[in-house]
Amino acid sequence: MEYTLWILILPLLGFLSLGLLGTRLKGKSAGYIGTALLGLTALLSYFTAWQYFSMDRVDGIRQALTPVNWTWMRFTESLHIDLGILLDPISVMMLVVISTVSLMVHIYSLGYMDGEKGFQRYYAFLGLFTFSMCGLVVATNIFQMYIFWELVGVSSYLLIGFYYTKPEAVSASKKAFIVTRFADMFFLMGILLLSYFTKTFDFGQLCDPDNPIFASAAGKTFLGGAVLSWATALIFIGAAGKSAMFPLHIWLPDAMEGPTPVSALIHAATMVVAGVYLVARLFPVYFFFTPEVLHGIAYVAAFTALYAAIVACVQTDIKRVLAFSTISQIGFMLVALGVSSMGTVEADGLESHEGLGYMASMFHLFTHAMFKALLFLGAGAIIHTVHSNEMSRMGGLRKQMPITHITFLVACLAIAGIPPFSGFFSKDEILTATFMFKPWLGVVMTFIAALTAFYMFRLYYNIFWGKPAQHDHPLHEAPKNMTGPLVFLALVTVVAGFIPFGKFVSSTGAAYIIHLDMKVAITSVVIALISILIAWKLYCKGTSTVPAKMAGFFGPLYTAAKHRFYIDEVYQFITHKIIFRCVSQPLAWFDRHIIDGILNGIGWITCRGSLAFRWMQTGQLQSYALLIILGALILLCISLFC
Amino acid sequence: MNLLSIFVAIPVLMLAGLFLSRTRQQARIISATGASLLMVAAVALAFLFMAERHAGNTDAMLFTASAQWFPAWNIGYSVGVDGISVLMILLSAFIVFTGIFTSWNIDPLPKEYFMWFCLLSVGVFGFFISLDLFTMFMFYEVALIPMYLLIGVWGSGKKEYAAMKLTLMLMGGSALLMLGILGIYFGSGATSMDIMDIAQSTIPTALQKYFFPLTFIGFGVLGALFPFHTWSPDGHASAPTAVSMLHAGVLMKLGGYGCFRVAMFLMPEAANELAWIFLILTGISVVYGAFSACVQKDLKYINAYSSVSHCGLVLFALLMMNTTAMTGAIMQMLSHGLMTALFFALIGMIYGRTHTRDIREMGGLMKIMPFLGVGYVIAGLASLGLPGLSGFVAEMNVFVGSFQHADTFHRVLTLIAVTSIVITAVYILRVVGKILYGPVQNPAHLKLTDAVWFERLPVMVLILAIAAIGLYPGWIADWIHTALEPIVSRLTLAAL
Amino acid sequence: MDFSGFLLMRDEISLVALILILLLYDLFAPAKARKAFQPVACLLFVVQIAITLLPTAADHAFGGMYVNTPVASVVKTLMSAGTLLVFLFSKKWLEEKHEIAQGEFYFLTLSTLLGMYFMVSSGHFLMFYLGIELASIPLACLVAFSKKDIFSAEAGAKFILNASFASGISLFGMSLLYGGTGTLYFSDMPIALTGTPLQIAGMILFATGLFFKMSLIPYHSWTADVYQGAPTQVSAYLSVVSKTAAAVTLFTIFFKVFGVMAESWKPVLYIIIILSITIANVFAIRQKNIKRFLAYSSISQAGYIVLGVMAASPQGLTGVVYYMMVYMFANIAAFGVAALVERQCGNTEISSYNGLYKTNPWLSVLMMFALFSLAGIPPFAGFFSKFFIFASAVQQGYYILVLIALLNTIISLYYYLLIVRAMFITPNDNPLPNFRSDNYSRIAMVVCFFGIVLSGIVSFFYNKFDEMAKESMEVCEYSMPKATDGTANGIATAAFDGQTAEAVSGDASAATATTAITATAPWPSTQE
Amino acid sequence: MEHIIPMEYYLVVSSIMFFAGIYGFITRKNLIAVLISIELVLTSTDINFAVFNRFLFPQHLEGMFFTLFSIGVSAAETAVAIAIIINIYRNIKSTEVRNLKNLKD
Repeated sequence: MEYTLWILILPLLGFLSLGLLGTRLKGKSAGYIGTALLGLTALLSYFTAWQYFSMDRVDGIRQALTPVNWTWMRFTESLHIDLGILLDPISVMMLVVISTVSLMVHIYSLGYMDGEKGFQRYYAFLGLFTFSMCGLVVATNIFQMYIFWELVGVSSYLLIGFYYTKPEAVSASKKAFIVTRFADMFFLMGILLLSYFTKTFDFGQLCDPDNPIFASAAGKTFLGGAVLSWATALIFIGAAGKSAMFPLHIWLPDAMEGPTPVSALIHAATMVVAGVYLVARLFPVYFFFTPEVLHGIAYVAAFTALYAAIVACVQTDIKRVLAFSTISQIGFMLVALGVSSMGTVEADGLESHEGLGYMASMFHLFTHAMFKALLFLGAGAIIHTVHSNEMSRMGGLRKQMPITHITFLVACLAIAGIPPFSGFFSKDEILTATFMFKPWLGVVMTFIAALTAFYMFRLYYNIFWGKPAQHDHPLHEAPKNMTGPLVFLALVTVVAGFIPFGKFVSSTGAAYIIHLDMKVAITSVVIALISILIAWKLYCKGTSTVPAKMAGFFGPLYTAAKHRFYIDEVYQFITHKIIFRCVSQPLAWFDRHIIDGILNGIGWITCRGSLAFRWMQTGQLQSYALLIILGALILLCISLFC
Repeated sequence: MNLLSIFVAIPVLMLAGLFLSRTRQQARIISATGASLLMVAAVALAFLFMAERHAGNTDAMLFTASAQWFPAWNIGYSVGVDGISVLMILLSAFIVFTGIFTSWNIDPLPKEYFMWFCLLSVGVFGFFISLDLFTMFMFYEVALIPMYLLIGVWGSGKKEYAAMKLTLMLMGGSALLMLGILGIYFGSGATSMDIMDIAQSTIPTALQKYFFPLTFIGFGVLGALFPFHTWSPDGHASAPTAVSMLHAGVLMKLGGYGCFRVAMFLMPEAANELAWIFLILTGISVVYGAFSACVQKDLKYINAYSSVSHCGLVLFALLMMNTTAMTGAIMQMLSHGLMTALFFALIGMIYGRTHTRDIREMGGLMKIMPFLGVGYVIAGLASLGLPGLSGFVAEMNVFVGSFQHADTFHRVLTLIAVTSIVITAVYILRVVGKILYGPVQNPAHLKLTDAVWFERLPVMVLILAIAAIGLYPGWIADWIHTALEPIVSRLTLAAL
Repeated sequence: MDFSGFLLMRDEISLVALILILLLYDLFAPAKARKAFQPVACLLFVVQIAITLLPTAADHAFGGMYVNTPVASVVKTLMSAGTLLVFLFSKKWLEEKHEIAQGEFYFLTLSTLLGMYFMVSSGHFLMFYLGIELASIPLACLVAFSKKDIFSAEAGAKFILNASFASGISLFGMSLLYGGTGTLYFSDMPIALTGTPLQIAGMILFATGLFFKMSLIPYHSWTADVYQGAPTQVSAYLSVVSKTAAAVTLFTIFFKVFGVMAESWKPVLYIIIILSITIANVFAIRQKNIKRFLAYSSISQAGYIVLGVMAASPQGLTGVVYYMMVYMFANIAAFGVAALVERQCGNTEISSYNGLYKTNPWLSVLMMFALFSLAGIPPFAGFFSKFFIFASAVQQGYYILVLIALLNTIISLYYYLLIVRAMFITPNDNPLPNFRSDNYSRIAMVVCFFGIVLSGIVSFFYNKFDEMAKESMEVCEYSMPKATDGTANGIATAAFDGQTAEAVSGDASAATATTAITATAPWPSTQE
Repeated sequence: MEHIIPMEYYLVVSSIMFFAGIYGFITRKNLIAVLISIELVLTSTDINFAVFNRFLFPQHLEGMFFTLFSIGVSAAETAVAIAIIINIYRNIKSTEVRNLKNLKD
């Protein structure tokens, strides 16, 4: 299956050709070239998926394939970076997701970005991103993943800062890059630690728990902790950075300064789930050797999900709401992974499942990618028309934008977990897995699901219902090349829930039958419906005074949530006040004044030194003679007594 | 004539040609021709070297030649190259080539400028081909002194102060170095100043303990070893563009090169014993340089502190004394050389247009000069270690290699050094954000133009080189591995 | 009677002949012919130099009063060459300022040169004393050459009085040595030297004369004043030729005669070196006058030269001689340029050099090269000479001393660069206008230029000197009747063992130390 | 030979002369007086040479010869010094040492 290489080459080709020759091309044709290449990529991905999943299992287990693996750089005998393609269920699934969403975004952008300056640049960067993201998911070893991890970071940086004349976009892009970079540093440290003790980067070896490398690493400690715990925890910090887990989530809401299709592609569907993918990729390591870290992940993720959901309830910028919703949903995925197991687990009152969480997480990743991209693209269509991100500038748009309205509603229902839309199925699995792990966590997650339904419908009603805002230009439905992707994604969202996902993806590679846990399903649907009802009551007319009252009732909590619990301010404080003021500036000062001052001082003393010997040179000829005779006598003494 | 002597001969001939030249145009043509010849020669050398190695020649040094010079002290003119020297020569040729084009419109006194520049190249190339301690040291000093006038006459800002400081500090280093070299020679009891011959005999460990620090600090001053790095910010900020390029790009590499070729190779026992002191110092360099760069306001200062950080990493990795880390160090030398040269070239071009290097007075330049802007972004990305560009390859070798050290102390230091990648990102993005992006700060800048051909040429050459290393590090890694073998094996042996 | 001794003294005799010819020419030639006095003098001097270049046998004459060795011979050639360069720089100046006294300048200078010849070749303290006095008394006249100039007169007075004072002390030292050993022959004295306090006192007091001539601190105070007050050409002569003679003689006497008392004089030299280099350097930084500046620079250079004496090995001797040659080219070039600039602008302030490069590029470049050479920057010769001097000192184990000297090179580089900065960097709206220097100066400058650039890179000179130094040592050993079983040798061995013990234990240095010991043997005994 | 004056007596005299000369050189205010002090120094050494020769090494005449030459040289020295002092007097109408401080530092 060497042809899978072309999945990487085609977008890269797009990047290079548009990047180098872009200025020679007309904007539109650049877009068409990019889209055409991406179309081919998508076809290849589908073909790959079809071919891969139709292959025979060995002992009931899907085999991982490495059609290409080429040593790129050799560190030591055992440690070398390979560049290759690893095909296994999750990477193939990710390829499909990436190429689908990317293709949709490419098509969508033809309309959305129409008339923008730098069209070529935009498509070039999209190509770069797609290339990097595909490279990331097919990585055969952890270092390859790190390489592409960095590359997606850069493409994200470039795309967020696409409107580089806007200061907000510039600072958002900077923030995104630096925060993720900060996390990547821990990822790198984790890799160093892991590879030092296991002597390999290769996923194939790392994911095999029986491999002797672990036996040797198991007892070792580093700085007082078990090596593997250190390593996996550090790697998770890297994952948390990309996947915007608390407290490293701060870059994601700001990243919405980028063009909306970019947000859809990178900051909703693909790049931000890289962290989830990474944990899933190393799942055996986490599960078998460092279960405490895995559980830690679950708690962090649950907290993040709750936090983001609360914040999402009070945001007024529609993209911000979606951003926090994304954070929350990624929290769901990671919770699922965190609570998952690979063996058989007996839990009270609930059916036993093998690796249900793992499957659920991947499933949710898949469905979420589709409906969140749809939401973002829909939001983009609205912003395209309204020229604003604020809810207050919207309202009653369902008449002007029927297609957008319907597709948006589909997505909202999906994310709220209403059957038969895809989100219902995946979220239900996650909740089930959570209940199995710790019932109280399940309750929390259900609550978050309710919150999700509430804020999504708050959004929905505020945009499409409520009181229309005044506009000085006519509002209209988006052009076809924008609505097309919306419709396509909506269709996918509708049907995706019925995919027998467990047959394709599972923690061990063995086939796995999904069956709904009715108790959990019914509870969650009922709660979701209640939430939607509340949202309808509060926001449908746009005249209700209850929201304001509630804001008053919750007072400090409301204000805090509106300010995202001041996390950004804390960061601002740490970076500007502590790092810049208290570290960098003193260091720079120290360098200029102390170190340099010492050197200048030596110079000064030397220059001044002659004044100390001025008495030698009075101009008086007898003093010279005195010096001579005294000198001679002193030297004589020295020579006599030394 | 020996193949390698060409590298000294060409700049000397250029000097002669420039001496006879009458007009600016002639001076330019001579310099450009000479630099191109150097480039061709360097590439040819690389290919010949490869051919030799393929043919199965496994000598440590190839293309060796030697002639007696001062028999009383067993001084000879002996030359030879291994993979590392070839790479360094390539790097130098690249930077001299691009430097000449960057100085195309130098004013005043173009002829003199190019002459000093050539003298500098004589020193640089001579250093890299030399195997004889004395000759090496001589070329080392030849490379230092032209800096004074190049900065003093053609520089900007506090040029006189900076030039003096730079020259004196580097000469201070070379004073220690001279004693170190003499100590090595007499301590080894060898009957030759040829490094390869001295390596045959051992210097008593008690003596090594004195001469290793001398030699290491001597070279380290040029490699911006903390706390002897302060010449670098002032010097680089004041120097004319091409001189900053050559200085940060190549000259600082002389320091690193000397550190392992002379100090560590010849005194392995002391290297092992004293490495920890220098590891701490270089570790400080790495982090400290990066932090200091974060708050600078002058573009060149930022870059100079970044050089402190990056060159600190070179010495840091060398001191880890295993093949991977040292390979990383050499790669970092190459990478930093190309990258800083690119940075300085671009800064020079930007400065030539805006007449300011204060980042607070610039903004939105990307729109006005897209070519330079894109170049700057690429340089920045290379500097912060983007995969696919040279910085990444080097840094990963350094980090992975350093982490292979069995000692917890070394590994913790490595982790500290790793933090530099974040800080680097901070200051690079800060600059890029301030000067290239955002709204145009100064309306007068709107009238400025983008790069012209003799500015584009060096930028593109450097970017290509950076990408070439970054995309396919395998070939240089092989050369470096082979070349490092004798050095590492000596160091490992000494550690036991 | 055996007249073969005179053949050995070929150099001195040719110089005496030259002086006589010039004297007669100056006295009796018609006024018209006297116009050509200087060219003729220079040409004849070239012939004399050619004579000194002829190979000589290493031997002694007049009962050992006079000793000729290859090194002495080559040093004489060097001194003559330096003098010739000074003459070339003086021509125009003499024509303009001292039309009548042209001849005097030549006789006086050549007389001092003769004295220096004798110093270098002396084998007896009387010979040495006569040489050093012959070298300094006419020099005082030269210093006070500009009769109308009070500075010159003051410098003359300072020089002659201080020189007499120093030579008085030196003479006193000699008398103590005589009293302590009973002989004044260089070759006989070592055997009688046992390190008694009287002998040590004699030695140290005796050395005052040479230290004074080399202007080492604390015997240096006159230097700056005299250099500043004397005509620039004379300062050049003082700083180079006179110092060469003193340095080589210092080496000879300390090595051959007092070699057995190395324990006693090494600490003294150690201190003197450190003082000279360091204090002179810090003084030089502050100077505003180029001649004073060069004076201090030459004091510190003298300190470096003494490092070679300190090494007391064949390599040290080679180092000293080679250093003197390199130093000669550089310093004469610097003084020459200073003289030209002085003639043009009338003062010797460093500020008159501001922006010189713009108007007088060649002069500036020569000056810069000279200064770089003095600072020891490659590829100029100064780098090589410094390296070899340091190497010879390190070979004997003087690491700390060399380190101090090396650190001082940084300071010296600083002040040399100050001049370079003035010429090349400091902006000046009214730099000295472009001027043409006369052809004689030009020839001298060209010679200096090539000397500075080539005498290092071309290893011929150093290697030749090295050969000669070794040969000189071997000759001593060969014609040495008493030394092999004398106690002197034993003491010398002990002294050198002490040195090498703290030094490197490697074979190379041990080997060279052995050479040094065998070479420490005294001069041939010649008492019949 | 018991009537002979012991060597030490001579030496004491010569030492006193030597140091008196040095003292005079350093303290006298007039150049001529300074010059005279130098003569004292030189003469003291002459006495030394002669005495050492006579008492310790009577078999050779090295010391005596040295003394003779030394006397001659000191005469020459004095002549030149006087000439220079006269020149100074011509220029500044003074032979005081304190007037010779133009060159310093």
